[in-house]
Amino acid sequence: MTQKKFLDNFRDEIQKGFVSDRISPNNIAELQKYKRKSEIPSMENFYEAIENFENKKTFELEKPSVGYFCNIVPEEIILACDLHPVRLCCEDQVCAQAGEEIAPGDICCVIKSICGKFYGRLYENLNLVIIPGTCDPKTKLAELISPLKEIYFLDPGRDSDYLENAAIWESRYTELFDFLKKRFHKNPGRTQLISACHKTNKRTEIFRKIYQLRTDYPDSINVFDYYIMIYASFFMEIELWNDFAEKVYSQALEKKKTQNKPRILLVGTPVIFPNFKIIDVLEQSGLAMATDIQCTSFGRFFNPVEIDEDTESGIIRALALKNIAGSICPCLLNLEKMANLIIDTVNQYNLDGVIYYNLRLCQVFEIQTAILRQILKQRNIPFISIKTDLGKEDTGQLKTRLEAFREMLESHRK
Amino acid sequence: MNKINIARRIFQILSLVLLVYGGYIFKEWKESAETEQSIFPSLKAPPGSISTTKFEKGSILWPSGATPVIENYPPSLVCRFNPKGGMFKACILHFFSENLTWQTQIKYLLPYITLFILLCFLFGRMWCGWVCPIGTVGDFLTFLRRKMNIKVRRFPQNFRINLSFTGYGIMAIALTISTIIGMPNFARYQCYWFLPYCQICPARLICPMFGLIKPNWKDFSTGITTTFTILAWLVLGLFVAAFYFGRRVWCHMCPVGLINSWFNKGAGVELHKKAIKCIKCGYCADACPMGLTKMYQMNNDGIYNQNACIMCFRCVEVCPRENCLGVKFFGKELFRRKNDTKKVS
Amino acid sequence: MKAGIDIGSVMTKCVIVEGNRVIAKTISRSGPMPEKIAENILQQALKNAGIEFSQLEKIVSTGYGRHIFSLNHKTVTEVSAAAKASFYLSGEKPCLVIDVGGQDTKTIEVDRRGEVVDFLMNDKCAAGTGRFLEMMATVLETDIYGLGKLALSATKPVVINSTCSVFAESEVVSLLAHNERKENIAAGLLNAIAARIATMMSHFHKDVPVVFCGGGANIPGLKESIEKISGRQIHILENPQFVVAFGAAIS
Amino acid sequence: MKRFLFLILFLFIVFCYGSSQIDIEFEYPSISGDFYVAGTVFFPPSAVSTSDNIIVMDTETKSEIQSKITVQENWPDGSILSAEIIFPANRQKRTRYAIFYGEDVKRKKSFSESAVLPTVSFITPGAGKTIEDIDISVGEINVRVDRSASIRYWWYIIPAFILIFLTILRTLRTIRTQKT
Repeated sequence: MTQKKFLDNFRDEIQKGFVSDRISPNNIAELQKYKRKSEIPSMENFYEAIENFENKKTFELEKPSVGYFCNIVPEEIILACDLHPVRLCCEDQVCAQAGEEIAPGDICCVIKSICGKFYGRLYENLNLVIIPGTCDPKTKLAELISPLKEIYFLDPGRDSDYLENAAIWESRYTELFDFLKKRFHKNPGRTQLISACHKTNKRTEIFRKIYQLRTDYPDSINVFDYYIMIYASFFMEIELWNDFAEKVYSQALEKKKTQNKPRILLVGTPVIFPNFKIIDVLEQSGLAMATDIQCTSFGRFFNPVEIDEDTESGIIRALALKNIAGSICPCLLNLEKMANLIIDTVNQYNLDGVIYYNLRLCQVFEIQTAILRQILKQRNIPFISIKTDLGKEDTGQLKTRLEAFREMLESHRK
Repeated sequence: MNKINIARRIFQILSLVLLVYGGYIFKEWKESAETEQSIFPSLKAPPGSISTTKFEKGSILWPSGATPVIENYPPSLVCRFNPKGGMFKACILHFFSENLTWQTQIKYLLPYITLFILLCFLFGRMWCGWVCPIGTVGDFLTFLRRKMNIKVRRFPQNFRINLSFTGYGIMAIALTISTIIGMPNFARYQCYWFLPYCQICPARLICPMFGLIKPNWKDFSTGITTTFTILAWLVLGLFVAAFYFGRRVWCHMCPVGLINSWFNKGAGVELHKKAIKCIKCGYCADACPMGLTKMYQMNNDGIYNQNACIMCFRCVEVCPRENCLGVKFFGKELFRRKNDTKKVS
Repeated sequence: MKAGIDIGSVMTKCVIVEGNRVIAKTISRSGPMPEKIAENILQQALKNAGIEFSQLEKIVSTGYGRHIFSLNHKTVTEVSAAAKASFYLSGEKPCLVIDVGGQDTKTIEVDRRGEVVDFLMNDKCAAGTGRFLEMMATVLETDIYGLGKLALSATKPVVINSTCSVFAESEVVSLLAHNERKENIAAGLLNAIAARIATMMSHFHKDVPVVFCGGGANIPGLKESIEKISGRQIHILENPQFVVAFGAAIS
Repeated sequence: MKRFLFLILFLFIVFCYGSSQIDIEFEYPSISGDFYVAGTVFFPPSAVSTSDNIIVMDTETKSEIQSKITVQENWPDGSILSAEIIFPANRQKRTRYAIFYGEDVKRKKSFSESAVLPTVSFITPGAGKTIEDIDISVGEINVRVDRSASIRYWWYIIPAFILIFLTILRTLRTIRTQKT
């Protein structure tokens, strides 16, 4: 789909209408809290990078920056065009409240935070925003923020079947590639694409190491550090991230120690930096998050780009396979495969239970809960579903539930 | 990362050298072995047979300037047009065609057939993916195309599999002609119709070049030879196009591969899938050079050997899920897809 | 002798047991200083039982305030405590426990070893809990037990769609304005809650006995409503309000 | 795996078994020095097409002995029925001789009787006791001929069919797993 013209005629009206013009979410204090818990010295790099980002220093780069949401947007194509990809997904209470003005009501809080950030003029330095049509709120989001920014709308469809759609994906991605070339006057080719894929494959390799280490020794890199690393990858330069992560891994190897907490699998909506409520509670109630199946971490990093045909179209197709066919988003992955993935992960790493984390109003996740509960119950896999939002009022209740879950798992172990 | 693929390429090149230049390497060994008794009977045309007497230098079948192939000793005769080489009995279609024309008694063919069945039983169609020199040439063409950044043409699986009917048709016609001209009343046609498939096979024009010999590329002496020469050029064009624009499209209609493929489902080498691991990412279907999608489509555990599979194990290699796909040899696991990181101990 | 203290959101309960026999139990409303209230109630229970503080071998706290209480030796969650007590009180058989408390409603499945297999709890909002009924009772100008009594004499229960306290309140007010009988409204409210509990029950095994505990079990008519909607026999444990505290004491 | 190792072993045995060999027996004369050994040997039909396909071997040193072979009779298809074989021997070098024949042997050493030497005639004890004989009526004369040479290639039918049978079984199994 080529670039749509969204709401261009009403640009002035929309820009004038909103009062909360500049918001300043301040998460530095929160960041310091997690930094104090960190035991790995190299993690400082990541905390520093996030601090800089929160102070809006990162965008002052020589390269133009392109914002994007979701795994569906191929990061490698942006990298190949010598641009700086910035993943914009955020879960910020302050921004979400500001975003209520644009997107009121029972809407996905991620969309609200994004609206808040855009209308709060936090993303002024972005040159272009690529928005995929993965889920309904994202489709509409493209229109909502179109008066403020240049938008590219990428719609690969919602069918993840390879046979039917591979050609469509390939053509969508090629269109995006051509658009970026024209828009930024760059002329990348096959070699640039390959080197971009090598960069992300390197990241995959490091992530797999960390992932494996955490499944065996969840305390080697604590859960906050883990998610901080993932959050940092949203906006950091990829080579830099790779270097830092490699250092963190080598330091974490020395820290590994066996511990007796129940090891659990966290499935569901992504955990993104300011909203660490769930993992906070998890840590406090004595559970160890060994593995996760979330789009920002597992879904984004786990599959490498397998270049078989190393022609330009072949690489673009490989990217489509990695990002769309291999996606774990419930919009694309069917429930059966999701259940298989959970059961398989639990069996492979010998985990004790599954927490199905559901950020409120993400319907596609919520709608599967009862069926998944039934399936996993038949297989004797302890399962608990947590539905919550960005607010912190229900911390006590969550804690009761997770503690009860822990007690249950401990009694199972005996 | 691509260990299997690299191993396969090395194996392909080694077998190309062995099959094409093996005659030079093992010449002395063969000559010293001549006096000894062989477990394989010699299969020569009966003395006085037209098919041997007519085909001297410069006839339609021999590449110009070539000496006759080294025969007799198994396993040899990779290709009729490969003048200096050949240590391994390879082209089963040539073998059948020739002996049908000679009307060689079946008992003398049995050792050769048994050897062929044994190899097929053990390895299935691995011949095509790992050894076949023509396939190697085709893969080289694919390599060139990739370097030139030309987009691959993807044919749907059904089209590819239906191509095999063409192969079966050619095979049936070729073997029938070979049988008919072997009959005494039709013996005078032998000099034109001898080995009809070999006369249009792309190897006719490709293989002599390995021996640095000019192939017999223009034989317009009679109507029949003209027809065959033109057909040979057309088939060569088809072959090059099939490998240059698609991947291994030719292999779907190669008659030798088709005979091999009968043993594929019962072969010792088995491709396995653990369905619970699969997240339907489509990597395996995309990487398959034969364009097969069964591995991707199936939703239950099992053995997924297919007739058209050339056992290149590319699917096993690209699968991102640990332990999802694997290769077994008579139930014993050869290898499985492993994650790139080792388990930290 | 062991003491179990259940610091809930509405009521704070204390039970002292000797072996498995209850020798004293006290209850008080929770307030702004939960620790103080808990201490008071423990002292009172000790006085009732006629024993000294030093005679207690173990103090186990549970409920929302379990971490606030500093005299305890151990904390357990309400879920485990309720499961333990119900398992003991229902004759050591597998059972399904319904616990309607002040701020949450739980259904807990207990297996034949007395361990929790699975449990469900209401989410963040107070829909379908004791608190909800309390608020509705205020609208109907009675208390929570009065609400139950009203419901028993209902002729034609109204249908109330929402269990969200805010929306239900306005619905009740508008029903009152339309001169609907209070009895029918009360029965409608109980049915709304019972339907929610029945949905939670449907996620578990269908062939185990159901026991009912927590403060909600004291509401007359709630049990019957759940029985009617779910079609299953429900047994109310004796002293339902103290079941969780008892469970804490014996765990 | 075991069964396939066994199969390969079996094939190996089959390959090694039964060469077209005729053992020769004769008595050494009491004279010293060289002498000739002569005799007539019968061959199965279609086994030997020219006299070059017959050799005499010293079975102890495994070397070919120079020999002179004269074809005496032919089969209807042109192959040799009987041939007279003469080769030199020496009393000092006592050894055992055998005749090998077939399309896959080729005679290299031939000789002509240049010296006049005593001649001893040999007998072929193994060839007389054939497993399978056929009778061919040539007028009123019955000729008894060994056919055992051609039978050895038929042995290959056993492994071939076993392999085909196993392939079919395994194919059926594969198809079954793919269906369910």
